[in-house]
Amino acid sequence: MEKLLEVKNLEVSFQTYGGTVKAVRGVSFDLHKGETLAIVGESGSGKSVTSQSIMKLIPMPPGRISGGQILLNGEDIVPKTEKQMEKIRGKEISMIFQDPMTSLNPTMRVGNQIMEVLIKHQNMTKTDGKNRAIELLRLVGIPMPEKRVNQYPHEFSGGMRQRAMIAIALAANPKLLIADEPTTALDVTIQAQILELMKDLQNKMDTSIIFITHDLGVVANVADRVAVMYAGQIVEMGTVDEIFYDPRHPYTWGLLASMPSLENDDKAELAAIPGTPPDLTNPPKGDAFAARNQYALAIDFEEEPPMFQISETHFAKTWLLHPDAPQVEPPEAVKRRMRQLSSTFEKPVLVKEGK
Amino acid sequence: ACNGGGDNANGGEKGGDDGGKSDVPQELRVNINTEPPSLNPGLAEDSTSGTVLRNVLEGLTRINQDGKPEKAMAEDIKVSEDGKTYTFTIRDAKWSNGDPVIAQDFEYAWKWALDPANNSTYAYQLYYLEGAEAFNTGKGEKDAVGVKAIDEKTLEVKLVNPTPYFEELTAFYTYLPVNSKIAEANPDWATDAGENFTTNGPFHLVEWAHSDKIVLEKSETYWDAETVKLDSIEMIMINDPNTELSMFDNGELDWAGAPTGALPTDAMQALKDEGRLVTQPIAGIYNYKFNTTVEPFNNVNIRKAFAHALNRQELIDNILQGEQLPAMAIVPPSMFEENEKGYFPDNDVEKAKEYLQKGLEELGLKDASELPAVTLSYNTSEAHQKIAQAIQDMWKQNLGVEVTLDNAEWNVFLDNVNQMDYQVARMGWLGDFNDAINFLEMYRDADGGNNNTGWESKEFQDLLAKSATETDPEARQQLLKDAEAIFMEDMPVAPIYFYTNNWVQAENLKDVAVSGLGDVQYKWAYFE
Amino acid sequence: MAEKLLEIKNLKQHFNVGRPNMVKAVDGITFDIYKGETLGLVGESGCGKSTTGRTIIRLYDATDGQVLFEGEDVHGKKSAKELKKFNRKMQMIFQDPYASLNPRMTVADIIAEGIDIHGLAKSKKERMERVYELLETVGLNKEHANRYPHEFSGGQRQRIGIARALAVDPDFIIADEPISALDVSIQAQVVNLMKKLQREKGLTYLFIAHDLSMVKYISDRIGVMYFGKLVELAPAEDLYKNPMHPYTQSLLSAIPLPDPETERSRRRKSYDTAVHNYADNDKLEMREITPGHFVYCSEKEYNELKAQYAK
Amino acid sequence: MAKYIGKRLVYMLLSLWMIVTATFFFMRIAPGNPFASEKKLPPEIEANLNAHFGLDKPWYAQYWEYLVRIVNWDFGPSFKYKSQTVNDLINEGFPVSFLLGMEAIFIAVAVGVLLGIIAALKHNRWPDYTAMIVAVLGISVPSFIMASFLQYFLAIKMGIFPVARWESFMHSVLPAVALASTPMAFIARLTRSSMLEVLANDYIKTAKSKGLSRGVITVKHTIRNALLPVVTYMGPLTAGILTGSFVIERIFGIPGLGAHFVTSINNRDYTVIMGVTVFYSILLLVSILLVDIAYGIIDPRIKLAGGKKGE
Amino acid sequence: MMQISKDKFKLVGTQLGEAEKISKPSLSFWKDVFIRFRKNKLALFGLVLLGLLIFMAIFGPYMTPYDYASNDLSNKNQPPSSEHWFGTDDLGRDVFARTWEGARISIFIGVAAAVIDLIIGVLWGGIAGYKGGRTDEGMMRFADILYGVPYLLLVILLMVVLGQGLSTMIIAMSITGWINMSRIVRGQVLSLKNQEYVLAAKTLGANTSRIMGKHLIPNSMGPILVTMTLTIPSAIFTEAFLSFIGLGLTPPIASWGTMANDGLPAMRYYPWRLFFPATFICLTIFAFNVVGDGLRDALDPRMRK
Ligand SMILES: Nc1ncnc2c1ncn2[C@@H]1O[C@H](COP(=O)(O)OP(=O)(O)OP(=O)(O)O)[C@@H](O)[C@H]1O
Ligand SMILES: Nc1ncnc2c1ncn2[C@@H]1O[C@H](COP(=O)(O)OP(=O)(O)OP(=O)(O)O)[C@@H](O)[C@H]1O
Ligand SMILES: [Mg+2]
Ligand SMILES: [Mg+2]
Repeated sequence: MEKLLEVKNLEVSFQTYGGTVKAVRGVSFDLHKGETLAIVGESGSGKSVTSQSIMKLIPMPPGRISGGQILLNGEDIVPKTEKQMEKIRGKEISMIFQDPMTSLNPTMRVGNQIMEVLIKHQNMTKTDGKNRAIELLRLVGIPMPEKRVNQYPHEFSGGMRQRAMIAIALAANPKLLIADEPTTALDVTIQAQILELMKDLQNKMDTSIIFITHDLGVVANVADRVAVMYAGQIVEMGTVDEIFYDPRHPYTWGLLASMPSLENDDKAELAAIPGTPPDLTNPPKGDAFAARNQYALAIDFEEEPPMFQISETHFAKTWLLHPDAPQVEPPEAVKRRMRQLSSTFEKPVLVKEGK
Repeated sequence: ACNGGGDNANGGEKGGDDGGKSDVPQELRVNINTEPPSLNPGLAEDSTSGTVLRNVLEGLTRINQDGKPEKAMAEDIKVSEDGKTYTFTIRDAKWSNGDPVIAQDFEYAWKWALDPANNSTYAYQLYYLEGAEAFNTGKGEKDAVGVKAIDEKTLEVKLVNPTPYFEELTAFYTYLPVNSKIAEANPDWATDAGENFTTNGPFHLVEWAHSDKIVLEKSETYWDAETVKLDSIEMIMINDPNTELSMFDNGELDWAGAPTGALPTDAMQALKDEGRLVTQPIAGIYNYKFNTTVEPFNNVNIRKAFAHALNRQELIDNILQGEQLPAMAIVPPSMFEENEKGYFPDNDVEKAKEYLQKGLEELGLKDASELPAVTLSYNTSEAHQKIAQAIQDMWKQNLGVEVTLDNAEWNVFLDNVNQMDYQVARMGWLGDFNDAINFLEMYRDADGGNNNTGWESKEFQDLLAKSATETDPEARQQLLKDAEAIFMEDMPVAPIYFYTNNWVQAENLKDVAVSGLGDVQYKWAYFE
Repeated sequence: MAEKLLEIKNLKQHFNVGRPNMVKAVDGITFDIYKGETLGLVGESGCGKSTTGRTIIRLYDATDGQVLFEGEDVHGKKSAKELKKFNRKMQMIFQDPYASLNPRMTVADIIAEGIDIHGLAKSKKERMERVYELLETVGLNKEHANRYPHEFSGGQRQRIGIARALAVDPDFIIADEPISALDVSIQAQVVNLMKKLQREKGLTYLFIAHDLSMVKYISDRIGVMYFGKLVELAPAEDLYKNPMHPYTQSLLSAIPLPDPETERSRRRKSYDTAVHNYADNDKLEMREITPGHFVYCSEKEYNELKAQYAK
Repeated sequence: MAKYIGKRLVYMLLSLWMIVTATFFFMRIAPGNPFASEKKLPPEIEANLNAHFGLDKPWYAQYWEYLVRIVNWDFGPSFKYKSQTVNDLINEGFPVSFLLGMEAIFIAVAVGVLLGIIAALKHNRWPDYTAMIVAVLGISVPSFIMASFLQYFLAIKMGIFPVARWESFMHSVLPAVALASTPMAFIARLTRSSMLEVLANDYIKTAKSKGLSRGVITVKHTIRNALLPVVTYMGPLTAGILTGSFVIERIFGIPGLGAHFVTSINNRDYTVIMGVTVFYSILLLVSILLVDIAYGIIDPRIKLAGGKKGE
Repeated sequence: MMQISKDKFKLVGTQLGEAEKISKPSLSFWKDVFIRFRKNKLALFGLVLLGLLIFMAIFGPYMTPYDYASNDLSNKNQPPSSEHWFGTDDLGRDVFARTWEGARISIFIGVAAAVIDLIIGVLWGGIAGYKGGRTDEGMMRFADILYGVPYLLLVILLMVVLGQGLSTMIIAMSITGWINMSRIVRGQVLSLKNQEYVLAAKTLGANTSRIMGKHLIPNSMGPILVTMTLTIPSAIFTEAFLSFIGLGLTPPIASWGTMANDGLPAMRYYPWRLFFPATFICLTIFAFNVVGDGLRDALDPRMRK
């Protein structure tokens, strides 16, 4: 499969009153055509910053891409100017934001907000644009689109607004769609509709999707591959099955264990990850997760773990995979879902030295 | 007319410099400060309206360039033995619409002004006529008023007393005629320029843009049109002295300053240094009235102390800067020549202290600090305020008296003064006609309308009464002088200075006549 | 069953009454809450869950109906003193940990607000001691007392909100989506804390959420709301195993599970009010199908359901 | 909408009536009278005058008379300007003040908004600082000083503009600029802060992600939303500016309405006071209403009927 | 692969003490405000400037042998010199002495008017916004009405009732001055009153005054401060205007406004009479503005990063 996007060693920081926030600290991943990559991780782990960097949408200043490359179709977009980016945004890559309530301009008709993209990137006339906007609204499943194009966002329900956002994002047939927590603000029934809609559209148009969320249920539903982020780094990456059935990083374990199971009547205490995420202004020495990690090793507090490869597609960044590390039992809830996957290497292979 | 505070003028548009001699455009641009409240002579009550009226209408007489009344609409004037009956013969003159000017026009105008129904506030200017006051105050008949058109050419006027200055009075704007035919048909004839506004004076009223400007043009129907050289006069209304002077400097006005406008005091020194300032005394006085009914000013010596402790010349040189005359009398020197010196020397601090001492003793006080608190009241105006501050300082330095200033808005001020709710208050007085009685009469009765001091003197009243019936001008003059002496002895008022008019004018502008009363006439004016 | 703490009878809350944009946010719901239990309330966004909670605690004046707390009508006329007493017994935890803490107050002042209002501390020292104690109860420490809310993470903030509610020693707490705005790993912290507090203090909860899996975990019974109406009410297990109302079924089918295989094979059911085919004269009300399991339905549906689940 | 405006109109009439009533009584309590002058009138004449202008009637009769006059839109004669009625005064003065005011408003809004936008777009860089220094200067230099400065430097020294008077467009430039300087500064500050707020909104990011250029984003997405506070400020400002400014009119010799607001009170010219007050109040109330309507047009979320922001 | 000693691979588990810690030290509120304020260079400059101006207002009049009120007519309109640092005015009074005497009055009037506007405006707007409905409607209509009644008439009546003086002046200033503040506060309160933290206080049984005082007003501080800094110049100029039309302070009291008013016509001849008061008005207002902006940011704990 063809590689559409390759992010290499991306580093992004923000200059603030309190010092430099190192929001993304060396993130690398790639994305194939037609593939969905889910990025999970808790609040503040750098998911949005990573994805917005791909469109160069982080505010500069205070933000800065301080290192790395972002190759779109083999071309690095980091050095591109704003003017050049305007041709990429909306056309090559487009984005759906988390909050449908605030991501649409409240004083502009929905139709016009869709047409803007068409007029800009497809050189459509106003009437053509409008017809296409109606078509797009129909495509994303909004009833009576002829009437709805002329309405304002506040006249739409949350789900409809998010659909309108999707219509905007799809308007120019982008090759890459970044969805930054597109369903977090919606309730489950609508969330399910939106997810189905996105998958549908992906099948039709062969778009690649980066899907950001912290809801593992959603990940299981949409993703081909999953990247787990913590404190500005990718700590584990693999196919959905690898992440859900053979997770290796203790943070991934924590995530999986903290979800109650519907099937199960077990009312035992949830396996919460204690504590709070680290302050990225001065990230802790060693493994950023160490302090909250019940499986922390002494070395975690001193040395940043290197990346280990567990299979062709599965990577994890934890000292626990080191040959010298003790064998640990994952939490009960995780153990229950573990299964042997065929592709796994015999032994984890070290791919990159920790710093 | 009264004088509230500083005023100013405005200007026209063109910055015409004079070129040749004869083809100089004869277009005058002056500032008249404000909208004239009324251009109906019967209703006019202020100098702005007067300025316009004097140049568009002509009375029986006109004050000439030497300040003397000369015959105007009247071709001939006969006075009876007892000085109480005047017979005017009207000359052949035309209104601007072609109607002849007739005696009835005067009779109509005067009776109209006196008619209580018309609410003229200046009708009292006509009270010299027999039966006028009675008619005006609703106690008499219209027909009993002593003015009568015997025929179209003859106007007979009967007066209450022999009035030596009556001829001059007939030049005053309340005595101006109106075209009776038009006025009868259109009661609102004077509210706008137009065909109803017929004039018999040197100029026509061609445009009246309210609050903006008035445009006059030379009248071809005027009997003495030959004399009139100006083609037009643009009178603009700008109420800011700085703007007025700036426009003058910019060539947008031909005249800045009095009598129609005002000059900024801060510019006076510079204008004087440049030799551009023109100064002319006028019959008017600026004084501080004492409330003689309250402590400590019920004591004559205290009043005198306050009046003597003023350095008027310093005030004039440094604050007013308009070459005003220090006033140590109440009647302007234009009427009583010897009043240039006055009844006491200016800035006589020694004498002031003596008076103060005496006064304190009479009041049973040890020193000035025991005097009741003294407040000096004046109405809002930059000039009044400066003078008050300077005088406050003088009283403090010379008498050791601490005086508080009380500045009030005009209406409130008048209210306070009229209700005798003050101690010392600023008041100005400008003569309406050239006679000393103008400046004395108001102090006749303690409760008279314009006295406000609470002062009254039997002797003073008697002298004034005698002067009213005295037909010999010399003897009458003496009676009035004696009255003034009595007044000055009691000093219910501290005179400060006699007014002057100050202005700058275009170099080539000639023969604008400013009378001793501060009235301006453009009949003879021209650009050379 | 245990004794009733709260009885809600035909509660109605309509907004903008008499205007064209009138909203029947809560339209006649009836249920009881027992002492010491957790009642979960689920339903899609905008169905009136928060309004129900807020009306119970008297933030809104009910349009109609009754709320009885320990037998006393909450909405009846009350003196200031009685109101205060009531305010101490019933408390609320809010959805948005960012919006529910005054950004200009220190944590100590936020937590002590209830103590100050009700005069529960006799001295400054006692007040602070109480604050420290509460901070410890919710897993924070003394040091945090003088800080501002923005210095805390979402989970910590939510714990501060819980401490504030606990400060007045309430019997009953309404938790309005206390975890929806938190991310997964933090959600568990808060839920664990709430369970712990319930065990220790015998609290009763009304737990509002739209995420069924968490609600099921924490609740003893669950009510499902749809458009201002309560459509199903049942013990948590029972509801999950035997969802009877088609809307509940649709809701359950939409919950994504963290398991790729089930996800790949899941079929979502959609809910269309038309399936009921109600006739005009159908009397719709809550009917008990199996013991403790109520469904909002017509007579006809009742019989059908009854037949289906009678086994 | 029509109903809303109707309701507002009723309120306006009510407000107007109260303004008229208050003004009437304040005017009559204030010391002084319209006929006061240094040379006192004979009492008979004064009585005559009072009778002529109806001032001898009892207060309720006069008050009623004023109300009737206002309803008939005939304010009667001016006490001082005997050749003009109050209606004349307003009819002649207002067009001048209106033109000048519109010019000033145009300058204030155009320059103010522009400065605000530049400052916001170049936040914390030199254009921002420059624009804000200009704004602070505009706030700290009062219009009378500004007017004199402009007059002195641009008219007298450089001769670019005429010194004063109201004749051509060139004549209107200086007074309009002087009049505009303070509101311009206010608007610049307002625009800047609301622009910054709007720029931080998510939908600006959305617009960027569409690949729109900066100019398009500013024009189509930012300004309109940033203008709301400016519009609010415009309400009272418009009424104030359109009815003229005493100081500016005096300095530039402009025959506008503004002078009457001050001189009528100094002259105790009762009919003029009443006339200009009614006129001003109507303008004020109408512009407040227009602002509210404009609000609804700019921001479709605001429902006029409720006046409440959506979400 | 780098060699790491085996004992480093010992399982140690969570170190929670670390995790819950907040790295920034805890500071008292005002100290914290001060630190944030200090970071804002422009605001700091404004504060220093304001300090200087106030210092001069207090001590300036004593730095020269001349008294602000004594005339010396023979020395009128002197340009600045070593004798008279700022020159003299048209009554020969020392402009330096008058400038600082005027500073006292103008700064006092500005600040006093701002404070009164603040109190009335916040209460009025706060109550209107919080109570809403008819109360709100009525209170706001009242403000409209006050706006409509001729201001000068109100001032004249006030002068008649209370007599001239500084306190009357300040009351005259506040008579309509608070309206603007109340509009701003009302708007803020409207948008804040449904915030969850306000609801939380309500469920705890907080009464109206507590909700206003602890929650609504502190959180409206930003716009309130900005409005306040804009009130100061308008108060200074209103004083000048009222003095100009004779409703203000009685001379020889000096204020910057009246000095500028007096100096204005002299601009072409004796520019120092305008220059000094006008410059100090500008500087003061500039200082208040930047300090106000700085304070707004500093008072907001959220700005602490
Ligand atoms: N404009 C900015 N200025 C300063 N810091 C920023 C800025 N934007 C993001 N950050 C910081 O970067 C870090 C990563 O933020 P990011 O928004 O990418 O998190 P996230 O993973 O998307 O979290 P969430 O799930 O809450 O959306 C955070 O610590 C955040 O505080
Ligand atoms: N103060 C109010 N005025 C008018 N309508 C309101 C008000 N509060 C809520 N509503 C409306 O009442 C309905 C129910 O709202 P509510 O907040 O109770 O829903 P919810 O179930 O809590 O939703 P969510 O899951 O989004 O919190 C919604 O349609 C909402 O728009
Ligand atoms: Mg994010
Ligand atoms: Mg809710």
